[in-house]
Amino acid sequence: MDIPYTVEVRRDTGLNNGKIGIWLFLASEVMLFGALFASYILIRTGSPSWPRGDTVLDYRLATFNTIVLIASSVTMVMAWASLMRRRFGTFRIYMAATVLLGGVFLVVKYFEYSHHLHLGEYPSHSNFFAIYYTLTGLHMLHVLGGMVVNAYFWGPGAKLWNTNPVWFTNRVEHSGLFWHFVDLVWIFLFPTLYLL
Amino acid sequence: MSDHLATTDHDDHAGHDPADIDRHVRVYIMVFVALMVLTVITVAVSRLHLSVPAAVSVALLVATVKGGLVACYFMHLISEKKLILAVLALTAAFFVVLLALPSLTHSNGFWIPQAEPAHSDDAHK
Amino acid sequence: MSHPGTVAAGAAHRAHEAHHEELGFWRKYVFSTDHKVIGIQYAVTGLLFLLFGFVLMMLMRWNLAYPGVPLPLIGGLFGEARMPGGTMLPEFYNELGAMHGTIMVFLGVVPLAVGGFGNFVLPLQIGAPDMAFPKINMASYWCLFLGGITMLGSFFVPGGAAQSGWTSYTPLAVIAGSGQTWWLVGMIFLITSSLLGAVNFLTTTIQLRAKGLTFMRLPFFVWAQFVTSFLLLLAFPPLEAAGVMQLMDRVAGTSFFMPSGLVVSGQVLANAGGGNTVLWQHLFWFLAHPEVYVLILPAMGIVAEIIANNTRKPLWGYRSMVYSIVFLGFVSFIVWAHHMFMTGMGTAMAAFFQTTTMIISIPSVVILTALVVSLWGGSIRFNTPMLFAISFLPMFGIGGLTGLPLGLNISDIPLHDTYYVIAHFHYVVAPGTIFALFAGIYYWYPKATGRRMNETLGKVHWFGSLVCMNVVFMPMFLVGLAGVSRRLFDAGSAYDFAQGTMHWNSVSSWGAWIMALFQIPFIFNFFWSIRNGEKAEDNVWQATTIEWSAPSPPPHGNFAVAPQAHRGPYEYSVPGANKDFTPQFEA
Amino acid sequence: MTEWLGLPPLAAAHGGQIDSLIGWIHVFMFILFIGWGGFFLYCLVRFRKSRNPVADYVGVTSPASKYSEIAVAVIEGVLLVGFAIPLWAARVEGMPSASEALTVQVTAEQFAWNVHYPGPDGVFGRTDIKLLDLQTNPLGLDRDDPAAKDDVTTLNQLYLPVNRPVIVRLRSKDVIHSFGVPEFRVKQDAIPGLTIPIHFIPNVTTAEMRTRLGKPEFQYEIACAQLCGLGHARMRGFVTVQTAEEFQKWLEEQIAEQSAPDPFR
Ligand code: HEA
Ligand code: HEA
Ligand code: CUA
Ligand SMILES: [Cu+2]
Repeated sequence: MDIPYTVEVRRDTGLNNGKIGIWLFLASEVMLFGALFASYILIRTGSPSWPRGDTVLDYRLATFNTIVLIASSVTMVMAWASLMRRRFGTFRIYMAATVLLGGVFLVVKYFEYSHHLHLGEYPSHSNFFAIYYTLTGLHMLHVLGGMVVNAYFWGPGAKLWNTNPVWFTNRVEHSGLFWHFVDLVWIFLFPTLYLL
Repeated sequence: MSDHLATTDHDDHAGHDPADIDRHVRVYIMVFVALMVLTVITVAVSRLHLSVPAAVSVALLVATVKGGLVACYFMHLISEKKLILAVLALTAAFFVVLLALPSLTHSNGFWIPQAEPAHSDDAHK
Repeated sequence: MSHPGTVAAGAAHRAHEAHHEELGFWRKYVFSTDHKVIGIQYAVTGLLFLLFGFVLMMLMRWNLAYPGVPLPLIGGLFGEARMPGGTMLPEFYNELGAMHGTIMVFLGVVPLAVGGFGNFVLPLQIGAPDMAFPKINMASYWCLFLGGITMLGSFFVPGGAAQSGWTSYTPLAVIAGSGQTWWLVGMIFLITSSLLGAVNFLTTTIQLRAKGLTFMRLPFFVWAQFVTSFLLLLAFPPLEAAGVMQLMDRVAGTSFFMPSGLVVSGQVLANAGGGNTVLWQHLFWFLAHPEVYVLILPAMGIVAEIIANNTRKPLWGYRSMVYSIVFLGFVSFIVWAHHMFMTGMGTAMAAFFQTTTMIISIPSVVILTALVVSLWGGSIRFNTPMLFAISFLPMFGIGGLTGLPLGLNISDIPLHDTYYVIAHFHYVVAPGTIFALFAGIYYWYPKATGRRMNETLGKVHWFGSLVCMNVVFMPMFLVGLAGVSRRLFDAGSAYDFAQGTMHWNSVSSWGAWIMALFQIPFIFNFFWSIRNGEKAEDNVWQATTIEWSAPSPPPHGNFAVAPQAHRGPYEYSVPGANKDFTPQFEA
Repeated sequence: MTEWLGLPPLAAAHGGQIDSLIGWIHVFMFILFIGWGGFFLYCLVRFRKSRNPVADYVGVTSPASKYSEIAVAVIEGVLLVGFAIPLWAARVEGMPSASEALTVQVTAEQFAWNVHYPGPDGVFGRTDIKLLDLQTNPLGLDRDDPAAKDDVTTLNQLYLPVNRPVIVRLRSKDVIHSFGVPEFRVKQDAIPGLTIPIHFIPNVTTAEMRTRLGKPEFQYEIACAQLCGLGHARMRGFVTVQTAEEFQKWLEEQIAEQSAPDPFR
């Protein structure tokens, strides 16, 4: 007996396994970042003074990164849509763009970090920087993880397209869900850390 | 229709015939534009240096709208199955609990609120 | 329908022989993706850690019974840094205590109850060929393994393992030695393992249920695992985040949990300050309260299965049990601060958390009542699984009831952080959960191996364990009521008010050591029966749930023909039927 | 009514309420346990296989169990709303006024209790981390501050007058400790970064408790209840409850002694 509903959907739930799995995983991610946001609130409200993000961080870089990440979300969803239209070539282009945009994000982040480290603004500098590095660092790891998965589907993983296109499309959809989630987290991180 | 992937039994995502996908793509582009506009708005508002409560409310409101757009359209939550929405509702409830209860408990403590640091006011700077 | 199992076996072999025979030893038994193999890996790992945790505790019990007296015979083995001249130092005691708690909870019970029983039994019970994501399942086990190795390894780092209690309260844990860093890294592995497992269990239960197996026809065990997985999924991530923050505080010098102006032994700490100590407690207990239900719910599930089977009648009040367990899972997320009543909680929040704590006791009462009432009208067989399962009921009763005075914060004032708390929760986890797990092992062993465990040895094991558990833990209530704090390496011998309780400590200790002797028949039985146990047919216990339709042991893929559920899970002694059980899987 | 539970002797005014709640809840627990346990044992005997070879598909039909569950819920509710919540409110909100009460500051550290009395002026002298010296000045009290002139500090010795409300302001220098005095039914974590006031009225002097218990050596002990490191088991302090006159005398002696110029300075 093979494991059912890896590709086809189950009648009563209307879903396949991967879809449920990825959403459950994202639910746990919500709680992970939730705990960090809760800590942020408690520490910030408990401290006598707290710097406004844009006085210590470069909000222009972050704005640029926001745009990059949102754009990568769009290319991601376009990659999936291309598969739905059975246009494998376009899929490859969009997927490559997604991974590259992720790369741009990381490069910008790299400059941002090294700038602060240069100024001696280590995590131990203040609670602001502590939470800044923790939140953005964790987020960055997620970007990296998403890029690895996407690169896999762009490269070796794409072989599945020839044997089971539906399954492949589902997988791309699920990795897309993760990617959008990472984007979504950034959408909240951006104002909390850089603007407020 | 054969050049389109229609997953068996797929009655969500409204079938995904070519016209559908094309319509989706148009929606994605619109969402993209909206997200860009909203990003510009948040940044612009933050330049106005509103008072903290106002700035926080605006920023979080805009972020919520942006997040909502991503979740609903890019992540297809708008047409997702009930089961997943239920899981997310549960998660959202506990997320709120996690955000709210520690702060509430903290503000309800019967300790002396502005505790002077035990020994010196500015031992560290 | 004669024997669906045999048919299943034949066909399964035909279908799968081809490519599964090729799997080498490593892929088949070590890096396996078969839920049954993984389940057994989990279970054995869990058992070994339980034993290890028990050994740690027996060492501690020496110093509690005879504070300051050198440990005879083996005392010299632990080195001068830990037991100079065989006398236990407080740092060693604290090390043992923190690791006993951590190992028992995260490396003993969770892997056995959730990883072991969940993996082995759940897919079989819902008629699935495997878990929904076999590779993730394997990854989950190996994360646990890494976490376990990290925890064990930490005993060998300079300064020894973590010493700040399983709760790892800050600032103590932040200024502690390097063992704490290992503890944090280990916890991150263990949490990741549980999260992967939880996603898998939930998806499997939702998606891979056999045809006809609606949610209200699920065995209670499956429900228990289902709710447990939700708890793991949503409660563990905050501790992961907190673990990362504590790690940052330790290695990167941040101050998430470190307030300003700390002075340790006259030295001002070089932290930035401004952190919030109580925040750690919130994040820890946000997990750790649901975690205690993670420890108990699978146990309740196992007990329910065994009671239904051995009373030969349906569980009484199945529906109300299901509603209760779901409700319990939900409420368990909003009671956590009852562990923090003494941190300076104001009236409003104290009232809130006391109220939720009282509310959450009600579903437990409903479930326990249903299980007890299920006995009425049965035709009760007292085999080993059943003996352990029924002992669970009053033992959990004692543990649960003594949770009530702790849950009201006025009565918690004198009891908080005393041995009363230790006694309370050991009654629920040791003669509670551990007994249920023993019951489950005796019950499903034939399914996993094709042979039964020896009944006589089993009964000896049961009797000795039941008596000893009470000898160990009952005196702790008295010690606690007298006001003696927990985590005292000398059992409080420095305090005058504790003098009247010192003799109870030796009673407890002797209970624990004698209990260890009574585990020998079990360990022997466990390994001996693999080859020499009495051969068991596929449905040894004449049970009704779907796992018993598979061959024992089930082949890869479990069933050749997808099984179907035709009725509820516990149709025993149906009036007019020709035998006293009407399995779910029989048309 | 709580001797049977083995609680320590009681020596604070509010303790009676706590004890009776503990007593009643245990009675409630015993009744439940005996009730359920009796039924349980009866079932095991009555419905064993040899006595009852054929099980009954339906089982219990009487609604008694439902009523008992409702009763449990109601009793828990009564204990909660009737006792626990109001008593807690009294504990944390009924802070006596500073004029009628004696205020003491207790600062925990690894592994000792530093007690600090404000003296007759009622004002705690300034403390500064820079003056802190482990041996001679563990609190870092600035003796040059006028308010500190009449301050009294002791190590591990808390002297209290009987029958007068006391406010103990708890703090900690390093890690979390917990201030517990079993006879007073008092326990409160001392958390670094926070100052937490608790209050109680000791109502039995040490001398009286000695005669009452027939133990001439008896002392009230402060027991640290929260794991705080290696010395957790040895973090023991003493409380001496005296009559108002004795206490006043003690305090004056201490002031005289401690405000004397320090020959080493
Ligand atoms: C499996 C684990 C488990 C379970 C199920 C519970 C169940 C409960 N616990 Fe417990 N608890 C722990 C594990 C558990 N606990 C641990 C590990 C700690 C300490 C952690 C630490 O500090 O290190 C702790 C500590 C703890 C505290 C903090 C104490 C302190 O530090 O001061 C509190 C306070 O509210 C509490 C309350 C409760 C309550 C109200 C329940 C309720 O859910 C109980 C409800 C159950 C009943 C009311 C029983 C009903 C049954 C019957 C009536 C049937 C009887 C049957 C027969 C006689 C046949 N627990
Ligand atoms: C699941 C959780 C669990 C379990 C099962 C136990 C089991 C036991 N515990 Fe523990 N305990 C904790 C969780 C647990 N404990 C925690 C969380 C703490 C608090 C730590 C802290 O302060 O931070 C604690 C603290 C604690 C203390 C207090 C220490 C202190 O405060 O100073 C004591 C004291 O006696 C104690 C004793 C025991 C004893 C005698 C057992 C016995 O019941 C053990 C019995 C064990 C078995 C019966 C195992 C049998 C296993 C086998 C036979 C395996 C066979 C193997 C194969 C077949 C391969 N424990
Ligand atoms: Cu101080 Cu324990
Ligand atoms: Cu709890």
